[in-house]
Amino acid sequence: MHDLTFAFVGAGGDGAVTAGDIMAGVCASEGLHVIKTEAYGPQIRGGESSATVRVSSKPVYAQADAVDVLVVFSWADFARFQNEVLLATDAVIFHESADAPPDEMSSRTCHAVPFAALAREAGAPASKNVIAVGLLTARYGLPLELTRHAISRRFAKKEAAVIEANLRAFDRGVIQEETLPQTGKEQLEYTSSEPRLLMSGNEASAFAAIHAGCRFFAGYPITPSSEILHFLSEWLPKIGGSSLQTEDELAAIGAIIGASFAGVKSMTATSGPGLALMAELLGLSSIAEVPAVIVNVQRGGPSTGIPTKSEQSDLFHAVYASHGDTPRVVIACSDVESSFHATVDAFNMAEEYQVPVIVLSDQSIAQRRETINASVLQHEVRERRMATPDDLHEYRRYRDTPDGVSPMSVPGMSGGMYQTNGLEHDEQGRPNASFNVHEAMNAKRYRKLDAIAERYPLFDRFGAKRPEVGILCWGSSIGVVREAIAHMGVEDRVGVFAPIMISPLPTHDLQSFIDSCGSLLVVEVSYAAQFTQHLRTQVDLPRAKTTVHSRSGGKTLAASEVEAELRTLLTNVSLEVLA
Amino acid sequence: MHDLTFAFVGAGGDGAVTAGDIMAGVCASEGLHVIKTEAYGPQIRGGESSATVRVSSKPVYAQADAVDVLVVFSWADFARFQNEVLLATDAVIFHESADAPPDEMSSRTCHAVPFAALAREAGAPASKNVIAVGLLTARYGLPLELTRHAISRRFAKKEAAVIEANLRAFDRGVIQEETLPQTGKEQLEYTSSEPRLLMSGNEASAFAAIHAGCRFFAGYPITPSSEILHFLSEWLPKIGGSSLQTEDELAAIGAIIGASFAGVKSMTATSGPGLALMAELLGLSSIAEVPAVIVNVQRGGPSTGIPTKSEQSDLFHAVYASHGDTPRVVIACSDVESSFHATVDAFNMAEEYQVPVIVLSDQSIAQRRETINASVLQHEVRERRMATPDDLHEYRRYRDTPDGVSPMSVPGMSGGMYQTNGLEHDEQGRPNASFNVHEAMNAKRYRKLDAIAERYPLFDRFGAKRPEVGILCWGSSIGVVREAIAHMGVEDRVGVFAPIMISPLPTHDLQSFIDSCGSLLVVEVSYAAQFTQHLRTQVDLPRAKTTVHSRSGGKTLAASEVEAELRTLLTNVSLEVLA
Amino acid sequence: MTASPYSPTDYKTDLKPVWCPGCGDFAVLNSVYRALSDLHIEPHQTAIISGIGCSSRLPGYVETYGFNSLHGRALPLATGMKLAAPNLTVLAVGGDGDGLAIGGNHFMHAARRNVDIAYFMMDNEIYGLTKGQAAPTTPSGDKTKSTIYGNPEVSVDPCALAISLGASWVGRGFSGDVKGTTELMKLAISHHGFAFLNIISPCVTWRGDHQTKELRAKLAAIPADHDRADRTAALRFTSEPEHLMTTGVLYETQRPTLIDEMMEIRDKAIGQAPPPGREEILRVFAPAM
Amino acid sequence: MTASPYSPTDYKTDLKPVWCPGCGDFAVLNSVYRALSDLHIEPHQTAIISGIGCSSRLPGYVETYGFNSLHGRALPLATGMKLAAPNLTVLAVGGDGDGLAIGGNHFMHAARRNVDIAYFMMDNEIYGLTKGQAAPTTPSGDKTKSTIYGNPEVSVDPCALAISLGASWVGRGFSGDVKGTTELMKLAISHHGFAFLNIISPCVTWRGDHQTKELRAKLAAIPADHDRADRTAALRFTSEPEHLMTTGVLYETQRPTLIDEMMEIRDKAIGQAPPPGREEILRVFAPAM
Ligand SMILES: Cc1ncc(C[n+]2csc(CCOP(=O)(O)OP(=O)(O)O)c2C)c(N)n1
Ligand SMILES: Cc1ncc(C[n+]2csc(CCOP(=O)(O)OP(=O)(O)O)c2C)c(N)n1
Ligand code: SF4
Ligand code: SF4
Ligand SMILES: [Mg+2]
Ligand SMILES: [Mg+2]
Repeated sequence: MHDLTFAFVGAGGDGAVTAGDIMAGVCASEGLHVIKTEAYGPQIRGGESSATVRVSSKPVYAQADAVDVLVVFSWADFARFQNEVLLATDAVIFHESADAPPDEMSSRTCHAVPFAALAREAGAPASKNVIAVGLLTARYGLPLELTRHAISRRFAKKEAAVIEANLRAFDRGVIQEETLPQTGKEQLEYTSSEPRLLMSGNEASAFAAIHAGCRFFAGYPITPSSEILHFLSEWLPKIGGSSLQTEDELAAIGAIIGASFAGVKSMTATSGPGLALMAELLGLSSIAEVPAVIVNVQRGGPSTGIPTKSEQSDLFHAVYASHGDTPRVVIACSDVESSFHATVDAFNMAEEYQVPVIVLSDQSIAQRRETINASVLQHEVRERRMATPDDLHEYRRYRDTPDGVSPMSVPGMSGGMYQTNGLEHDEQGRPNASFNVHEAMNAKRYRKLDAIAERYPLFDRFGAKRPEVGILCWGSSIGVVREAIAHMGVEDRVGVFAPIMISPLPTHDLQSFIDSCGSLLVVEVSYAAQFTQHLRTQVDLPRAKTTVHSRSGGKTLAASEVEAELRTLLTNVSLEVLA
Repeated sequence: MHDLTFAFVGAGGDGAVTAGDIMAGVCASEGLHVIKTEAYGPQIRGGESSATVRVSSKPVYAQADAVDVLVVFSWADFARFQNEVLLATDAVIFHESADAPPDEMSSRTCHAVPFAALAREAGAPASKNVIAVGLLTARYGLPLELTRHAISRRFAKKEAAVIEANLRAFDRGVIQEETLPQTGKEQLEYTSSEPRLLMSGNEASAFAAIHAGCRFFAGYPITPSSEILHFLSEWLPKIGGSSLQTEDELAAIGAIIGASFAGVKSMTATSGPGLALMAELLGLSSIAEVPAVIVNVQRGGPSTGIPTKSEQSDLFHAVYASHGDTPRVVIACSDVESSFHATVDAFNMAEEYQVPVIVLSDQSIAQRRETINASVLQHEVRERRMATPDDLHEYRRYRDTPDGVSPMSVPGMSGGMYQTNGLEHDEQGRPNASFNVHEAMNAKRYRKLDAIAERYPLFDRFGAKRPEVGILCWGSSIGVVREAIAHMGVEDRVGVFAPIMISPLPTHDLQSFIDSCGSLLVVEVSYAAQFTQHLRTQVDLPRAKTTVHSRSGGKTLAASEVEAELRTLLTNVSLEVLA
Repeated sequence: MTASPYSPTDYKTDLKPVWCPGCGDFAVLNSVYRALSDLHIEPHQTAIISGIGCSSRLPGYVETYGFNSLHGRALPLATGMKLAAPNLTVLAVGGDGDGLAIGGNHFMHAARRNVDIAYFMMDNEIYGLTKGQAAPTTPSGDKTKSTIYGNPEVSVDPCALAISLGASWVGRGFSGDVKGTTELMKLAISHHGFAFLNIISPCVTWRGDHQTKELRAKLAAIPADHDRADRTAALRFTSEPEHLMTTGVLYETQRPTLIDEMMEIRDKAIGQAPPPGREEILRVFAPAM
Repeated sequence: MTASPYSPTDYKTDLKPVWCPGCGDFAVLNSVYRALSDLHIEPHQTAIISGIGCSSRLPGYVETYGFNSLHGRALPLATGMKLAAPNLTVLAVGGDGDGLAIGGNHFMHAARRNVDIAYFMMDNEIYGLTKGQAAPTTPSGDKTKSTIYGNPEVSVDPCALAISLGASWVGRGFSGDVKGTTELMKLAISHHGFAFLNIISPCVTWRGDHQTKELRAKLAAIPADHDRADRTAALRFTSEPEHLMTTGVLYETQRPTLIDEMMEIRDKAIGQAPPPGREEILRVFAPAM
């Protein structure tokens, strides 16, 4: 086996999530590719939980549709994760022997393991999960010593006795494995290599901010974006920056506009409800041309919706919210690595073009942990176009220029003083209500988007050159689509175009891709098909040859959903060919 | 002459606006059709001002492009209104003789009138404007007695001496008229009929709310919508309702959601910046399915923009704002009368379908005063679908129904208790994070929009049946387009389709109109062409045969702009025909 | 006291609380059940509105009309509800972050307007639902997820704030003391005007059990001889360090409520005259002739 | 006092104020020019941030860095600016509606955090720019465009509120008294922490000339022997009817400011150690082995 997905499911206190952490850590330091996700029940804490760890010797782009190896501490809890934990047909199950499998499991390979009893024996009654880790480590050929070490590190803060007990539990699990029937194909085949980092999308965005030179962060906690606030409030003070937890999201974006006006690269992070509250100040950043970066981690909507689950339904608000004609940039993240690059690009665009930039991430990539190599966390950093002494001579803050960007002065620059506002204004920034100035300034502000579209026509394009079926998708759906195509082995018949720039869209490349495809499939996780509708505003998407796979969030997009659509479309194509 | 536009321009204290009021009132009570607008300089108060009064014996749909009769108390101030007060080529000008006309007026018919001196003579030095009214009343054949009466009414609150002086001033103006050269074509030809009411769009919306049964209003002042707050805070208490000026717009929409939840028809009114702040609570109204009516009077944007001038650029925010998939209805007003009907329809839809409804008006129609007959201010009023005793038996607040509407209980109904929220929820309203429920509830909520689109496929359609050129426009642009077509006399070659329902759009009729047109012209007042882009999400608008006339607000859309586009398009058509 | 037509359990919904085992909010919920029962409150004549947070889940567990609205927005909704249906018993509940951070402005204006509702703030000195960031009530210096170097800000005493903002009834309770809290809730609900009850309700998950112990230590009942009408004295019991956890009724006064004002305005508007009809209203638009 | 490098007129921009003839804000603007000049303030080291309103137009008329932002949002912008550039002199200005209605929550938290800025509230007891609706400061009973039956709400005293919310310097001035207001502005700007100055600035257009007269009548300078450190005494000068228009410095205290806290946090975070490089930060993500 080159690609295995483990899952642990249990009640609060069973330590399912810890087990997942340990396995993920071990595999990452073996140089394997790992994607780890967690799921919780409605209870705020201490309720049922599950951890899913995909491990592979080759790069992986999404969590797997199904689980190959399942550890169940309690079947009742397993039942609560029907949408999160789906079993592969040949899945192997290790369950608490005290808890007999339900009938629907009768056809499956179930190994009863007395996790509780063994843990008690080992003198670590709370460590059923460590027993399980030992068992799986042995059975799937993961390095025993390394894992033992990981366990002692894990409990390092506890007293020696606790560590001892857990190591005994681990060894007990290893021994237990031998007592279980072999099926032969258990070993995970890989050659260990350089350890990889384990990072979440939120952490990648936060690290990207530091990389890009962000030295001020203001934010208000909100799931699933709070990790960005946590990370930056720890690290910014260490590098001469600062972070402020504001009273609400209005204050958060207000504070970064103020800080950015003062010349410091600034960012805020939020999720849908917070982004909704920022609509008016987004417009201020746009008209006053003050750089601002807003990371928005999408969750299930509308309204409070489903805070802990993923959806791609903040696109409309990100692209179209705020009254008036309000230019802004929207860029998407599709996985952990791209969360880093998109965030640095966001700063580059915001600073160079003096526009607000919204980075759209979503819960599924923001909170999953993925392996990544430090070496890929590199990206060019660009700076604000500051006013030169020449510019400052009879300085006009909003001087109309070919690309719409006016050199900017910041407090502290003598001779750079200007008074700005959210009113329509002339080149000096003076309030002006005449049509001519308004039209000229709208043109100036929108011209910056043309320049950005030129410089940043960002998109992912892979698969067939002249696709029988062309897939259009964005964000976290891209990885799933990639997995689906690979799984079906139709790289030569199916092509994918996924804009990274959501607004302005890479219209030209997008249209030629569309025109080059036999038929089209749009894949997105939004009931209202926001991505599809947005595309239509900019390109012609022939309704006759387009299929739209759009549905609500609340469960992860599965490769199988895409495969099903592709099978139909590809057979239709074949049929046409025959006809 | 059947159609004349008068304008008065002066400094603060010259009484230009009062003169306009008096003339508009007299003409309205003569049963003429009147549209009156005002414009002010940047100064908060006491600065230059202008009043424009269009008077016609036939219905009029917009203010005229140009002024036929101009009264200038000060040329300096006139210069400040270049965008607002455009002169017809054959315009007749009456100016303060103490203030000589600038050179560019040399070619025009200018009558010097010693307004100031005459006013002093009459013993009413502050009443230059009344002199002017007397002069115009005499010259253009308006009823002298009626106007005298109007003037005494106007100053009724002042002491007798003041009234006397102003009547003297009026008579002095009448006499002065005889001293001025005649040109023959001055008389306004009309036969007087029933007096008409004079109403602004804001007043029409406020009155509509009362008509529709609204008994609670909450709002925060903002130009150009505050008149709605003023009117309802005066009248609601008289009819057993109440009005609350809140601390901000978040509280305003929050309060109406609360009041509506309690069973009372409720409304708020605002302009762009306030609508921007309401984005999050809009989503709450949508997911909790609590009826809410939000009147948004558009002004120049983005951000604070140009608060006193009109634009059609809040469409994006109204239709697409708020995170997640958030169904809402957006309906447009195109003039004063339609402000009444759209607002009543908004209540009908909000109440029957339990959705938030945004009424999009704009400054140009909300603040202009138009003549209207009381008889047209009638509109069917529909009620909320309340829970019946049957429904209350094992009541499910969000029962899934064919049209998506679930009978609603309100506090006070015993057995109707339910606990709702902004989280995704099941039929009972219980928080639920599962995909199946989320998908079903999204479908239920969006199904209501299908039902609404069925029941309210509202649009204006006029002009040619099979148009050589088809015009697509909305809101305040409709009247201007109508005037342009009439002025060119091309009703048989040009057809117009103007959706009143902006979202959901009357897609079917819209598409067949588009398909039936030789070429298409979109007319809108938005730099980013928001209406055009929005149309593209729902219908196919062939780029090849479509011309988009979209520009910033800040000056009123002129019929001449539309006529210029039409001339080009119609000749192209003719050429094609020849070719 | 005559027997109530409703027992506390009659107010229970069949929804299981999502709260962590040991959360102080369970006890608050019990006090709500008892207070409603003791006051013979008609479930269908009652509405409970909350914002967002662990504590704001409470309305889902009470069989009255309920609305778990948006973060910080409970009070605007409650105000609109009360104005629309003055006979309704309207309760607002929520967390310290909900009411003092994002909802602070509504708190200020609801208190000033003396809206006739009771507002229970479940104060755990932390953001619970979002997993442990500092709230305006978090003591200075405390380490939280968002203040790992210690909370730099001075913490707010919700009662001091409420008194300053003009609340006409202000009290403090401790969730652990169900009986005492119940009595305070009954007084708050019965008060004519804006009644603010700060309920110390420990968060075992993000503040740890030690919080409960520490709080208990600080708790002290307000002296029997305290004059509730004395604003300055009341403020002393909220501002001086040793009094920070004084429970009981701290302040009480009577002044016109928002509903009183609404009635007075209607009276000024038409008094006993019949409401104007369509024609009368339209007359406003007839050109003044 | 050494001669200032800048005369008051050096701070004038060439933009003509939009204010009505006779508006109190003209005098406030003059006081700003004088205060900046007297304090030798470097124009390019200064930023003035406002919200929206007649009064909020002020930054456009002062030759420093200026930002006429959004209604109610001056303080968040000012806070971010100060944190980003601690050496900047940051002033926030605006109206009573801007700061107390829509901006109330930011006022509360900026005061609590003791942000190192001076905040001048130009208080005309009305919404001027929107043509005369009631503000939180409008006296009860007054008829305005939005309260034609008389304002039902009790009005807020901005100074009382500021003291309650934790402002470390609170004063009140009258725009008509340019000299006095200038001195108060100088003290406010020089204060280390959040300094709130309420400036009574009549609106001749929507409150009429009578307002100015009435206000003048109520004005009284605070007694010389008033102890600024005495919070209770200060509150008395803002709460008791006869003192509602007491001008002067009402309250002053010293406590750590937001910038002090920021510096302390940086110190706790690394002290004198060199800032961490990329590798050190990335080490956080290395699997714990
Ligand atoms: C507009 C918005 N911002 C942020 C959040 C995230 N959020 C949910 S609850 C909460 C604070 C919870 O603290 P508190 O109000 O004290 O309630 P508790 O959970 O402690 O009972 C936050 C920040 C949200 N739901 N909406
Ligand atoms: C979000 C938003 N809501 C409402 C308005 C309209 N508005 C502009 S200024 C203002 C209040 C003005 O009063 P104040 O702040 O006291 O300033 P003043 O004009 O009296 O100096 C309002 C409500 C706005 N610009 N933005
Ligand atoms: S997190 Fe804290 S407040 Fe929330 S339920 Fe758990 S214990 Fe209660
Ligand atoms: S309206 Fe009032 S506050 Fe505004 S400028 Fe005029 S006088 Fe000053
Ligand atoms: Mg809390
Ligand atoms: Mg004011």
